[in-house]
Amino acid sequence: MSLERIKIESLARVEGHGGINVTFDEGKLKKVTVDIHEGPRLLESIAIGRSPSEVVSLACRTCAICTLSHRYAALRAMEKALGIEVGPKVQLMRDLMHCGEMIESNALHVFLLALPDYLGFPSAVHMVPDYAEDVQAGLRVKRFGVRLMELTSARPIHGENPVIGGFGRYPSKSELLKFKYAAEALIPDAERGVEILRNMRQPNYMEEGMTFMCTKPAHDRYGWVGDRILTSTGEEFNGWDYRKLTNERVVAHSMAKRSRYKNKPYMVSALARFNLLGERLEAEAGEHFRRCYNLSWIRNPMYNNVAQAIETVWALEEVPRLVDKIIAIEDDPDICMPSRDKGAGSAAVEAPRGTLYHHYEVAADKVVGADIITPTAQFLDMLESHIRVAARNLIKEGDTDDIELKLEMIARAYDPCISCATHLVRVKGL
Amino acid sequence: MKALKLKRDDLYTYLESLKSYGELWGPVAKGEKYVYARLTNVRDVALGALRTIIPPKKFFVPPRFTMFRYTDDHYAESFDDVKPRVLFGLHPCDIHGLLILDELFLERFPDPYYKRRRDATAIVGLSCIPDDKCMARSTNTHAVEGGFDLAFNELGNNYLVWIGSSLGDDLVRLNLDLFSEDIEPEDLKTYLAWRRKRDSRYKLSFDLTGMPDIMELSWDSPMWNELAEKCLACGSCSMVCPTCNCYNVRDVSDLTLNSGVRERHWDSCMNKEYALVAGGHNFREARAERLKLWYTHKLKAFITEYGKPSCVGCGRCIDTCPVDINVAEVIRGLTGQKVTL
Amino acid sequence: MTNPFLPEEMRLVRRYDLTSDVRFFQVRPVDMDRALSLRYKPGQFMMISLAGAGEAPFSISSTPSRPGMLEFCIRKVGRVTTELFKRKENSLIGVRGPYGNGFPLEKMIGKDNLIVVGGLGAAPLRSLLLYILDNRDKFGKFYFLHGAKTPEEMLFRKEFFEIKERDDLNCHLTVDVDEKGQWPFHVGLVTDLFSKVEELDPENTYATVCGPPAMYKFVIAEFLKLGIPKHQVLMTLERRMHCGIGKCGHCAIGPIYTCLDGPVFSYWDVLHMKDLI
Amino acid sequence: MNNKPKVGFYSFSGCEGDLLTILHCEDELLDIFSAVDIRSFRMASSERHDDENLDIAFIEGSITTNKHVKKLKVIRERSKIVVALGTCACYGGPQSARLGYNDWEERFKKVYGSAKLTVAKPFESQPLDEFIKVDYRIPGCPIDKYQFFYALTRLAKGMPVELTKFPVCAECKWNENECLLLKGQLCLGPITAGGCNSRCPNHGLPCIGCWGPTDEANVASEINLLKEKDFSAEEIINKLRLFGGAGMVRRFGELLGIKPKEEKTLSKTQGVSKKKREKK
Ligand SMILES: Cc1cc2nc3c(=O)[nH]c(=O)nc-3n(C[C@H](O)[C@H](O)[C@H](O)COP(=O)(O)OP(=O)(O)OC[C@H]3O[C@@H](n4cnc5c(N)ncnc54)[C@H](O)[C@@H]3O)c2cc1C
Ligand code: SF4
Ligand code: SF4
Ligand code: SF4
Repeated sequence: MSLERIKIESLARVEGHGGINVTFDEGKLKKVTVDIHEGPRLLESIAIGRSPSEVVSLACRTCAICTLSHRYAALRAMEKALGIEVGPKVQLMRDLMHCGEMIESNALHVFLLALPDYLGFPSAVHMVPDYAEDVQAGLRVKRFGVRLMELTSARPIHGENPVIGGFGRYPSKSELLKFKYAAEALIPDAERGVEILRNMRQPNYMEEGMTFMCTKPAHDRYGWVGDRILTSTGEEFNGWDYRKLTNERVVAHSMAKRSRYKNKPYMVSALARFNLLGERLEAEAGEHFRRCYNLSWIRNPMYNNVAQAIETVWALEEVPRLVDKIIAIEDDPDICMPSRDKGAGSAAVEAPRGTLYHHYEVAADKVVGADIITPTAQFLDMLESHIRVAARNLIKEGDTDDIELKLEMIARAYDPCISCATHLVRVKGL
Repeated sequence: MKALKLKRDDLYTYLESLKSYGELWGPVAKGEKYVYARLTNVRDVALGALRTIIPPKKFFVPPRFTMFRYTDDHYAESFDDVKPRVLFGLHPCDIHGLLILDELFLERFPDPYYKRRRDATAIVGLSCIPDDKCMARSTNTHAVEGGFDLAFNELGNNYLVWIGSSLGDDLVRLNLDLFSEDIEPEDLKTYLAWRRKRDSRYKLSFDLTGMPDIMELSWDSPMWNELAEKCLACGSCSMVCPTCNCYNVRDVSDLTLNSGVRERHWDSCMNKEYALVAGGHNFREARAERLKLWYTHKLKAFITEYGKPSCVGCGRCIDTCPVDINVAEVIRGLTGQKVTL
Repeated sequence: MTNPFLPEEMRLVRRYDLTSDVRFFQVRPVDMDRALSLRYKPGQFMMISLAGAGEAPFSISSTPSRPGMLEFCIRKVGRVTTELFKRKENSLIGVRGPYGNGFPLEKMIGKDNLIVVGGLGAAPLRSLLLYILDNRDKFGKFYFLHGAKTPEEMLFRKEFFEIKERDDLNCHLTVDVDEKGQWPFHVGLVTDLFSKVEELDPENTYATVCGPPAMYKFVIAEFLKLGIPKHQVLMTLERRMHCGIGKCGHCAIGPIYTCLDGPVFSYWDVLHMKDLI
Repeated sequence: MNNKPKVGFYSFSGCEGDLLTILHCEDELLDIFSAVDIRSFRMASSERHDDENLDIAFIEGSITTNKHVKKLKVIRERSKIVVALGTCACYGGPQSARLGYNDWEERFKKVYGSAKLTVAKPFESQPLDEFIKVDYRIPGCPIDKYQFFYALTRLAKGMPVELTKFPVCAECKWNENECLLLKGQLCLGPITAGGCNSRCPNHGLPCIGCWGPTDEANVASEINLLKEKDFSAEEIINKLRLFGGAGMVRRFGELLGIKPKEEKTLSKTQGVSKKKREKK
């Protein structure tokens, strides 16, 4: 069979609009591109001239799935710019809300978006007749994540409760305890995802070595927030040097910019986090990690699905620990006020799909510079590369049945977030 | 009516006893304001509370509630949240507000949703000292003769407790030992002094005589357009007014499509769609027309019908409207009277 | 206590189209005793309730002189009406009422009557028309003037054609435009028909009008020209209603509620109550 | 197969928060899928039927490229009812916050430089009704799931939908919040469409207007009021524009310092004729 062109107009079961385009020249693979046709929103340029708090509200609108990661990164960057140091309760509450998002996004991806691929269904709804219990388990975990986001941020998506300097309102002790007990009870459900994926044969036609990066937690436990960046090349950077790491550029087939490190594609993701920090995982999550980890994890992006499943277990185990600490601090702190009205700040947090950078410059209480670099923008080149390898291998072996699906699965394993990726731009002084 | 005395110090003990009748609710602080909230801890009650954000009407016509649950074409009445309650701490103006709602909801075609909630609720009044937004003296709603089961009145180190109904008598018997019947001449003096003090505190006062005629004559007054230009049509005034009672009804289907609820929720005549009918004709398109209707209801219609205004002088519209449109402003505009704010 | 908001089950016995968007509905309480004991007056209305769609007020088009049935004539405009149009014969619908004051029949008896109808105004006034015809001997002279936009849009065409043949009333029908040239009667505005009104004793006449809002002004002017006293000029009004029993507030006009104190008003009411029309 | 209404969900430029709000309805998701026949929901399923006719199309996101316009028009032609879902589809969303300032090309260049993009021809973000007729608008950033259910069940039964017409203040009162505007904060509650259950004021935070303006927004009075409270005109207008997008520009452009002249250029560059605009 001779192929002329493979074109996946619009990737399904991913957030945002992207496609895959593979072209051939006389039967030989010519070009592989991941096209991003989501329209540009130029959100950073909208930020210019607005107040820091408006920009935080704007920043989280970059993306609905990782809304709280964006909000978290924006808050941290803004607080650095404005000279605000928040207290421990605020910090713990933010970690709790971050857990909510990780649980929500990872469970959505693992159970509803990725599993149908492994089990051969077009969607999770189609899985119901045969895998009702698993779909239900996935929905329960995801529902918990959504509720936790709602509790901490005021609504499931774009909640406005986390503000610069603190929170509008703190949940009551009894609300928090309800979530603590619910999290404990849900661990077996989350483990179901790990079990199913562990027993699946991971396709390997795309394997290729990768460079990984992730945020180094401020403490020596597993975590998602810190001021330094780790790379699998053994280096460590300051978060504010993120531009050296990401080196963005524009390509013609994409409304999203692309990043490279030392002119090579790299990966950020749960897989990156596990490759770099996996040994730090405690309790059940740690057990699962050690059971599942193997050397393919550094070559095969499909293991990102497994990593996300295990990370969900970790986040559920983390919720009770956080709740106990939050409850121990009785008084709700007032919102911290800025100590200055100008400055610059960068911050990195791990979004479910990888490292996310926000950077702002503020002068006279107005934002004058803004830069957001999303995980998807960073790994698009790596993703494209894996698809190229896969297309080459599959064609070489004449294994071209369902080739679209096979390529799409790789893209999906990255859990890309395309609407995020289309507004990742530095803008200064408009 | 019978009057008893209760020591101030015994108030909390008595409030605790009231819980055996039903849920105890009373004013508690919310920021700088007050709201009626469940008193799980009786010491949460704000005894010096001024007006609550929403008047007690919320207990009898909740902002939103289910009238029926339906399945296919079968309707089942829903009185889910009707339960015995004691409302403690209603000021006289709010009790008058309820008496006005009673006229609307309990007279012709009694409304069972209102009636059941009203029947299940004991009203315990509490005297108050007005602030600069109270106008109850002008509306003659600063004191109560009825409309309560018990009414507490400040009396030095005691409360003077009026029993207003046989239910009130039962409530007293929940902890009879706390009450005493010996009211002494000294007490009357204290009571009268307290009344003088209260009456002297009304900063707002005006004359409502002939208000219907004045409204009629001012129908085309430019004042209405001036107010309309400022009015945000936000509806806050109607939400907080103890005698505003308009509502909408809508059916909300379950996703299964064959069952659902018929629910009722507060509406406001300040809402643009309020008088919109099929075919797109709107009887009160202009904000000025809607404002006129609001104030007609307060200062004209009810007087014509019942001989008293349906404004009870609680001051909530004064406290609430962001652009200072309120009953005092309107009266001032209509009559040229000096209404000091 | 009975719940006045609870709809009563009635069976939809007959329905057919009157025009492209107006349909005739005949309904009957499921309980036959109730059907026979149901009392109402021309000019009153009922709330029709369809679970999932909601409720809306509709004038009763039938006459109490023919008990056992209720008839409505309804234009499809929104939620309730759309749902109602889907209901088949023999299905059950919710109805409550009757509500409103209705026409002051006690005062109208023995008097001359003049009814003027435009468009959908036929819905409430058909009730009065049939009532007078069924009790013809109790009333004096009787004029019925009816205008529609086009022949196709005239409601109850067949019924009115038959009534026109009767010699115990003066019935005149008109249409604004007759494109096909097939209309056998007058073509022009309903006010043209006043030229056919003669020999009424104005002091002893009740004149009733119902139709689109724009029509009232002109028709009332004609009534006054005839010398009919203002308090004997009657009309039915429309307002938004969510309850029908003076609770929801939407139909309030000054101190009155259209649903309780109306929907029938006299021209005198209109004059002394601002905001009525 | 059945007579359930055929429904499609589509999305253009935005954060996909509206469709995600629907995916977040774990408890109701299966009911939704059985109440209507969902023919297209890319975010949830790879199954697609992109050429058949639909009863209802729910569309989120704003229109930002020529390809979008083409796709949007096809959806319109295929669908009996089109519902704009979310503030982006209704008013253009935050990415339309600078509509009428005519600086889009400059901003675009700052971001993408002079690189040639082949994927599509982009332009400044616009709401759906710049290009097609929209039957219903369900605003929100993101939408509220109960409003969506309400609209869905109504439409599934072939009935018209009326959404909340109250501004946020009314719901804010139901929730008995202390009024932040009265406490001197810049709250857009009085002129913002309700339906969110006054989420932000419930948390002690002022409304930022994410549901777009109410039909009757008295913007002039709100601006005057805020000026009295010592906010600058610039600050107020920035806030009003952030989510008000085209809704604000069209209805209150002059108040916000956007001259009608500029608005014409705006529609010319987007290829929308004046006539079409007036029809709406
Ligand atoms: C006393 C009386 C008698 C009547 N008699 C008849 C009669 O005999 N025949 C007849 O056909 N009609 C009659 N009507 C009119 C009828 O009640 C209305 O047309 C009614 O609205 C139809 O209900 P619906 O649910 O189908 O329309 P709705 O769904 O209520 O909508 C109709 C229109 O009303 C407006 N509207 C209503 N509710 C809202 C809302 N919540 N938000 C925004 N807009 C809204 C809109 O413009 C909408 O297009 C009568 C009305 C009254 C008051
Ligand atoms: S009068 Fe004031 S409170 Fe009432 S609607 Fe107008 S602005 Fe709102
Ligand atoms: S806080 Fe905002 S939304 Fe609430 S009443 Fe005040 S102005 Fe309205
Ligand atoms: S209160 Fe305002 S900003 Fe907050 S959710 Fe509602 S509409 Fe959006």
